[in-house]
Amino acid sequence: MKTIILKTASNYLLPVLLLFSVFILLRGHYLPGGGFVGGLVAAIAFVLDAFANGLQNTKQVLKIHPGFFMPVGLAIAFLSAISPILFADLPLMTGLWAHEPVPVLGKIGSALFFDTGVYLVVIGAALTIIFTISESA
Amino acid sequence: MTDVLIYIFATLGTLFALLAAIGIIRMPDTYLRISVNTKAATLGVGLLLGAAAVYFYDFSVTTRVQAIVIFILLTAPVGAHLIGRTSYFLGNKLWDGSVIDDLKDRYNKSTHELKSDPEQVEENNSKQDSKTDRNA
Amino acid sequence: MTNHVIILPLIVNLLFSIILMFFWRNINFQKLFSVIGNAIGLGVAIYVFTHVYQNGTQVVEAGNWEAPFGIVFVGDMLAATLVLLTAISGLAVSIFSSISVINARLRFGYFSVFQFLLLGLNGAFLTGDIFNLYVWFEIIIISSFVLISIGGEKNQLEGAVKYFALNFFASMIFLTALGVLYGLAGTLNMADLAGKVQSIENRTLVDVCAVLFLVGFGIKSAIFPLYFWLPASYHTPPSAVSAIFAGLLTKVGVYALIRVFSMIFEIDVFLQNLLIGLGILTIFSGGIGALTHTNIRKVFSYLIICHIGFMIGGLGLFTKVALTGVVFYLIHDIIVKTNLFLIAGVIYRIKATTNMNKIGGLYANYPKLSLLMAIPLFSLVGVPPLSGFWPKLSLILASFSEAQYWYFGALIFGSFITLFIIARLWSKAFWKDQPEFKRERKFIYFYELRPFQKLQFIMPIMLLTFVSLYIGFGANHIQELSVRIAEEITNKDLYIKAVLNP
Amino acid sequence: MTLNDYLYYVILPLLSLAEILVFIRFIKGPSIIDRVVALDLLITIGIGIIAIYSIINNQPTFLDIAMILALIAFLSTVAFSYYLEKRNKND
Amino acid sequence: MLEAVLVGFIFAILLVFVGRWFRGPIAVVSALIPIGLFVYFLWHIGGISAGDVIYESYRWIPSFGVNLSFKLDGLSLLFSLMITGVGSLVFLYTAAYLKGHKYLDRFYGYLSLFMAAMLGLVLSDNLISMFVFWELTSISSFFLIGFNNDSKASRQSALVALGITGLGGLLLLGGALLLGFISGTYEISEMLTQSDVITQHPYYALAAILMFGAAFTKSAQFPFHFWLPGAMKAPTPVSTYLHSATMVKAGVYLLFRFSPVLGQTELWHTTLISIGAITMLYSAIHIIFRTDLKGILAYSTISALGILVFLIGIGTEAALIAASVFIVVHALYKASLFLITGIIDHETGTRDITKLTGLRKVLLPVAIAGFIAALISGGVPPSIGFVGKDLIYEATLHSNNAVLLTVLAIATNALLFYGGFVAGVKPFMGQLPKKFEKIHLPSPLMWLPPLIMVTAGIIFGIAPGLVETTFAQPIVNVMFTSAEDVHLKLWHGFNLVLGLSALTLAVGTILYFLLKPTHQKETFISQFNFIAPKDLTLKLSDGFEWFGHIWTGYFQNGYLRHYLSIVVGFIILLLGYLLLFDFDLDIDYASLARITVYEIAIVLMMVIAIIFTVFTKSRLAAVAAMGVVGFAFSLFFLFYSAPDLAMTQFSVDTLTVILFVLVLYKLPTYLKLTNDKIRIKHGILSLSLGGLITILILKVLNEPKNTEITDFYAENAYKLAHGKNIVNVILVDFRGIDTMIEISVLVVAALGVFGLLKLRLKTKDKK
Amino acid sequence: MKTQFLSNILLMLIWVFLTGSYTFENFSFGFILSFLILWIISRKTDQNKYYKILPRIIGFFFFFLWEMIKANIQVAIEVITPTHNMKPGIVSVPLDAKTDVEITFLANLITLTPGTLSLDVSTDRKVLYVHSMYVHNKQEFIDDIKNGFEKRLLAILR
Amino acid sequence: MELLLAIITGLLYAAGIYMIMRRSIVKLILGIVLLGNGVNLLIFLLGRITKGEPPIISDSDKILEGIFADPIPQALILTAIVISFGLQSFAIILVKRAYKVLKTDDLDQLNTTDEDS
Ligand code: NA
Ligand code: NA
Repeated sequence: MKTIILKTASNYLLPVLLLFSVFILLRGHYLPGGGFVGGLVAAIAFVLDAFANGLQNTKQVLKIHPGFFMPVGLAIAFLSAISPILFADLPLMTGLWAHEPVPVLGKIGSALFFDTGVYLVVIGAALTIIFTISESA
Repeated sequence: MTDVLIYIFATLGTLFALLAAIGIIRMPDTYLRISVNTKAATLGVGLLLGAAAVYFYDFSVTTRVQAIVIFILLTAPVGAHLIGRTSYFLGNKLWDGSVIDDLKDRYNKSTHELKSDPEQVEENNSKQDSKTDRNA
Repeated sequence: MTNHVIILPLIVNLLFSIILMFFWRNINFQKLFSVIGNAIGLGVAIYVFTHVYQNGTQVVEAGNWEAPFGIVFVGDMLAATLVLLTAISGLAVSIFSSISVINARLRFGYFSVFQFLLLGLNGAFLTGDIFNLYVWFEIIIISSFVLISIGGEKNQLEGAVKYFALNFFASMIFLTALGVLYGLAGTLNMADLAGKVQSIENRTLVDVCAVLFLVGFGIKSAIFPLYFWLPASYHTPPSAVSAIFAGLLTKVGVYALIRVFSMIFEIDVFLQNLLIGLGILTIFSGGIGALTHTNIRKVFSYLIICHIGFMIGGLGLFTKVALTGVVFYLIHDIIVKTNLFLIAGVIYRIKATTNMNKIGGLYANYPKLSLLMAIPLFSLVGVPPLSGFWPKLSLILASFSEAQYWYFGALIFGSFITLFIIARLWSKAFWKDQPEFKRERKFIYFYELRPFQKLQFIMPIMLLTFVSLYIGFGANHIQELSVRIAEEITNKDLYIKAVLNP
Repeated sequence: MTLNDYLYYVILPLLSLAEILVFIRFIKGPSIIDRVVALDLLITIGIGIIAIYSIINNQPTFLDIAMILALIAFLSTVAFSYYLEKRNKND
Repeated sequence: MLEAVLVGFIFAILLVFVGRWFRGPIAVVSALIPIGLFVYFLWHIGGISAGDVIYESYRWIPSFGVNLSFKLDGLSLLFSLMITGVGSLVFLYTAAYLKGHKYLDRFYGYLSLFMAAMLGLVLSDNLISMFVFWELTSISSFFLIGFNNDSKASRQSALVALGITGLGGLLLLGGALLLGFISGTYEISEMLTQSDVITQHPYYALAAILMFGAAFTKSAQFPFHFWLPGAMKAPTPVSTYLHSATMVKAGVYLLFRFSPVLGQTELWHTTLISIGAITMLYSAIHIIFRTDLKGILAYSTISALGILVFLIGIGTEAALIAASVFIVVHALYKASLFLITGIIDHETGTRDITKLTGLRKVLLPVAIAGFIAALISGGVPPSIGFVGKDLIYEATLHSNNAVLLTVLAIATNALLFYGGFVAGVKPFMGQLPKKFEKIHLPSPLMWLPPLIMVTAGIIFGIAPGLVETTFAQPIVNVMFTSAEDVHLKLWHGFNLVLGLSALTLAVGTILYFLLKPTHQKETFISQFNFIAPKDLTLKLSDGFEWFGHIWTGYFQNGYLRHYLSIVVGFIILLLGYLLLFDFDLDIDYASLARITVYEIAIVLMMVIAIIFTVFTKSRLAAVAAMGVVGFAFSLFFLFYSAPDLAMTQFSVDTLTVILFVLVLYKLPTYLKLTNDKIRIKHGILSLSLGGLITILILKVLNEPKNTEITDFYAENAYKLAHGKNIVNVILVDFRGIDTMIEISVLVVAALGVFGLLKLRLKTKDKK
Repeated sequence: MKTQFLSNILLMLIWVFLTGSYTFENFSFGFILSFLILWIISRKTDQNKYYKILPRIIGFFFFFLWEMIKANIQVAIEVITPTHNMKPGIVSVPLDAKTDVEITFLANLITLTPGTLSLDVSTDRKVLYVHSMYVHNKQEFIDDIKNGFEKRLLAILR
Repeated sequence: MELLLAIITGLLYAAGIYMIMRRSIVKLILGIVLLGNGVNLLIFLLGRITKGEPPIISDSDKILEGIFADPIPQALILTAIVISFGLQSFAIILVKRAYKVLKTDDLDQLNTTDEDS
């Protein structure tokens, strides 16, 4: 859509929404949120940008094909799921927790990595779906 | 003291929300409906959120409320603008009582370019009929 | 030392699906790694099978949460066997895919999705949690949606729409059943459910729940009157895809029915009559469907339905003998049905059509290949001592011992019609002279392939045929295995004990 | 009447009434634009309802949902506009 | 014995790989296998007639109780000798008959496969392994009948034959399993000891009927006989071997074998006698109307099989002796006649009996063989045929219904006499037509085998003691625990039996001279085809196929909504039955009906939005209404303590709306509407299901709920899993696997979308 | 550079507000996170001046609040009273605002004020089309906007 | 409220099924979405609903006590929502593609694969 109002607004909304999405991701373990909603918000941010600036622009912003987020995210989730087997001889998916709480994030553990994987996969999948449709529309 | 503030915020907010609701029911054309709802609702919701901020009286809640209000202030007018211009493309007529329509014939119907003065407009637009949602 | 063995197949599948995604566009790499992945998968599956065979039911508590609080994976003999069969079919189809599926399709993640499909199957077999089973089912159906529709032209898409609509509906029914079950019992662990469902007083609601599961899984396993999606779609995708569908997709439904009706619900008179009645109608409907079609793949599709009826009826009988037959039939059917669709694929490659009225002379032109194909065809029929024969013994015996004459009649009917249909197929496609033949342009015929490519077509068929022959001639091993599985199915305390008191 | 009662028995019903009114516009249309506008307003007032609800239940967490609503409700409007404009242009 | 059975299989399998070598003249070497086996079985005659029974058993599938157990007793020895003996001659004959045929190797492969299966069948003492071999004979017969597979008629006949015998096989399977179920063993010799248990068991009748079904189909008894004339499409060696001498006798063998187990009951006698009688007479009469030599032989074979069944049905010792001798008699003359027919066909190119005359002038040794065969067939002394016929009359005369049965037997025998002479004598008599003058005698490989067989027939006739000691006595020993000694003689002196024999010869001779095979007769009888079992069966099968089309067409009619309505209807049926059958909705409505104003608003919005979605004619409005539904859902989730759900529902809904919007404008508006009738039907269906779901929910809500797991999570989410949002802790920890797979689902969906939209196949080359 | 730095700080603050945790670590984390996001989405944007604007912003805020309340009452009366006394119409308002940001801010503020709605900006950015409920006099209406919102806004943004 | 929600759930099932049985592919998709919502609501209801007590442990506590909503159905529905989203997006695209290739949105025209060929 050729409207500078939307375009300008979206330039500000994009970083804000992305920031918000990370916020939602990180707090998920303690308050409503988590990787899935976070990922959706991030995806929506890019979709908004695509509406305003055109798909090509958004793709340039992303630098890599959104589809690439999927294997990366999946790999992260997969690794955090099997790391207990590899490193601790514990069953699949067992939570591994750092002893000392980390600033900002609180107590850090494999669950967070797992959720990050979810976050990336959701971004990748949602964007792949929507971008593909827009391109072929 | 805080309770009084909450009463006031909540009541005013609700009244503005109701105002927006009545407005969207009563206003005679699409543009007026958009116009009414954008502000009354924004103000109303802002006040209601304010009530929550006062109630919880907690910094993190207050900042969150601020964030929400800023989001709404940012997105509501942009949305109104978008849907308003789209309404014009679709050919939704202005209310009969409207006094002026400077936009008339200034959109190029195929490219959606918008001219700033009437001379630039190509004449072929005039023959195109207005369109409503054909699905309706 | 924690024992992770039974989840290894899942790890291998997921690992390779991720690897294959990373090498998105490199087709040769994908072909190679898909085959390697499936070969490793087979190795792992054999390991899992022998491990369970020697050490009994294995349990892994994911997240180290004691059952019933987390998700458990349970490798009993049934699961381990099905994992093994999945790996065998998976390897065969993967080799077959690498030659028969055109590169354009492979370029869009075919192999990765294929791995996801296998992942879903293995997960469904191994999980001990009913909601988790739903999730595995979903990865199976989404993968199957993708495989059935990708690169779709006209009839493939038509088929895909119906396949989608009905399978989606099945998922919804499954979820509904899950909701009811959770609402009644408050738990999702199957072993835990076994006890808790028993103590529910309102048996009507338990029956309703059972019926919902029956419908949900029934659609997926294509029983009457829920099978319509199958003949509408199975003949439309590439043969490699139909092959894995035919071999495993409906069977996972049967597996789920077995699991649910052995662990969670007791088969009461109502359910028994229902299951047997549906089994009979399924046999009948599938049989006459096959009789009235001439497209080979379609005939095979209806035969899938027909033979599902055998298993459903046997499940309804729910005696140890009947279940032995069901399990044996399941083992046989997975291998043979996969093989049949691969064969249909080769026939298509030879003749550019699978309509048996339009082809002929296969036996004259490809005698050895024809004989190779004859083995699975007649295994399907159950010509003794080939694999399809043995399970019928148990099923028929069980029908006598339970005095289910209609089911006995249906077994005879189903076997007979299968015999007739396969004989007719043989007569038309293999014996008859080739009717006038118009060469398709731009179609690479089988004889034009390089020897190695031909081998890639034939190898998987040989592999599966070899397994079929083993099932037939080594029936004793399979029978003993089936007996052991039937034992485990009917004596659910073993399972419950393994899961809840490790 | 306590604050909670006031919010519960006066404010929430009024906001609900507002929602109903907006919904009537949604049903009436007539143009799709009116429906989109109504949907947007429904959600906006919904944010207000959430704010009041979080006070009543003393659950600040609920405001997070208000935040999500505020952020992405807008996108539906954008999408509809995009669609309507594009369709109109292509004809 | 296992080796004896296996050798044929092994040879058949070898031929698949080294078949090339066996297409030339060397093929005749194959005959060494049956000859060797024949010698092997001859070797055992001594022991067996002395009363030995050789038994071998190998565990095969012990878990089923299936063993490869073999028993060589009088009965199996007789059949084994027949199988290998006739087999040897047929193998030799084939080498000449199909000389130079490009698939000669395959033919030998099938033949050996058949021979091995047949041997296995008669030697098996385990009923299941016997069934295995039984089926293999059907399959090899299928391949042999369809050997000339470029001919449509051949393929058709093969299919019909397999259909009938296959069905019989399945009945045998049922019978076998039922007998095993009753007796607890599949070993036939063990079943023998439980004859009483079996015959008095409530399942006896079913078991017997199943066994009858198997025997009657295999041995071409009326009304299943029609596959056999069709099977004559096979090359002549096949007709000789399978369809006259051996395979068709498998049914008879089965009845023989099981008469000590199942016999001696009213059901047994009545069924076998009546079916046997009908068959023997019905097909004997048919002989008159045939002009194709093979057709004549086929019907006379059926008739002979009828006689055998009939005799077994009578079941006296005399009858069984008669049957066992008649088996040999029949094998000798019928196999010879088939081979002779093959020679005639091979040399003249026709089998039309009306065109064949005077061939003795060019095929003298064949004519001699034919003549002797006719004598044996007609029961003319001193052939063994005479002995056989005497024994038959002996048996009928001492049965319950002596007069009737004897009359039937005489009529049949007279007609068989006629048939034998028409086939064995008529082609050689009279004038030799010009076109046949150039015919030469074929290789001795072809005319020696029939000559050998008929010679044997004469030798046995002259010295019936040979028959007596080698198998008649041993068979009787098998059948009866306290058997009397058997004494076979060519000459019994002047008695009633001799008179009946003479009568038979006389009538037969008169028939031969009176009735000439003509095409008119054949045309005449074909008028009645429509009531013949064959046509009736084919009509039935056509009717079934028609019904199949109707059935399949109804259920699989291509309309998705039809499929869905059946599925939904099915669910309604089941749920309705369960939920409404005992209609007690004792639901605590009061506790379920508490409601507040704002909830009413949401509910109202939801309901109207749902209805609006369904009925609006604008797709965009429908999508927007779904947006409303989604929003109402979010609010609802929020009110009911599910903030995570509210967030997710709302985000997902927004994305879904975007997706819809992006896709919709490429799609057309709703135009086509189903008619009102269908809409109302679907409306009722959907509302019924919806109603049932509502009832179900209310009923479940009335039940108590177990909160063990929930309590565990509430207790341990923070302590053990270090999270405070329990929903999230469940998602990433307690039930993290679910989430892992759930994101995989998303990935696959995205891959699918990508592929679906980006992949465009250009060529036809797509599979 | 400057713009980006400012945006970065701004985002960091938003982060801190969002999380509600005012520790050094959280500031640093917010900074790094914002830096990353800005880096990821970096695109050539117009440079803006972010300093010396605070006082003007505050002034502007109160001005806007006043306008808003005034107009809301007007609209409220219009909505609630049974008759329609309004004279709506679409007016083209010539723009002094030039940059994207200026135009966007102006348009949004106009929209947020009750009774008026920015419909669109001409493609050449010379004119803003505004729908208003009360167009008693076109020129007066234009002047109100130009002297009120636009002037004050540009003072802040330039 | 449960009573009303049970009725709404039934209505969602009915509406979803009715829509899936229409001829237009677009309605098929709408039906799928409605049905999905109905199922989620069913699970939610059957897990028993609790007002205003989300299953979140408060800052000061270590365990969740008293009345609280059952988190399990919520987690299940969340998973189901995500999966449905995947399936629905795929379905939407499938429909689009089917329309493009088959040149019809009429499901009644999609019946050739059930003919013998
Ligand atoms: Na999640
Ligand atoms: Na864990």
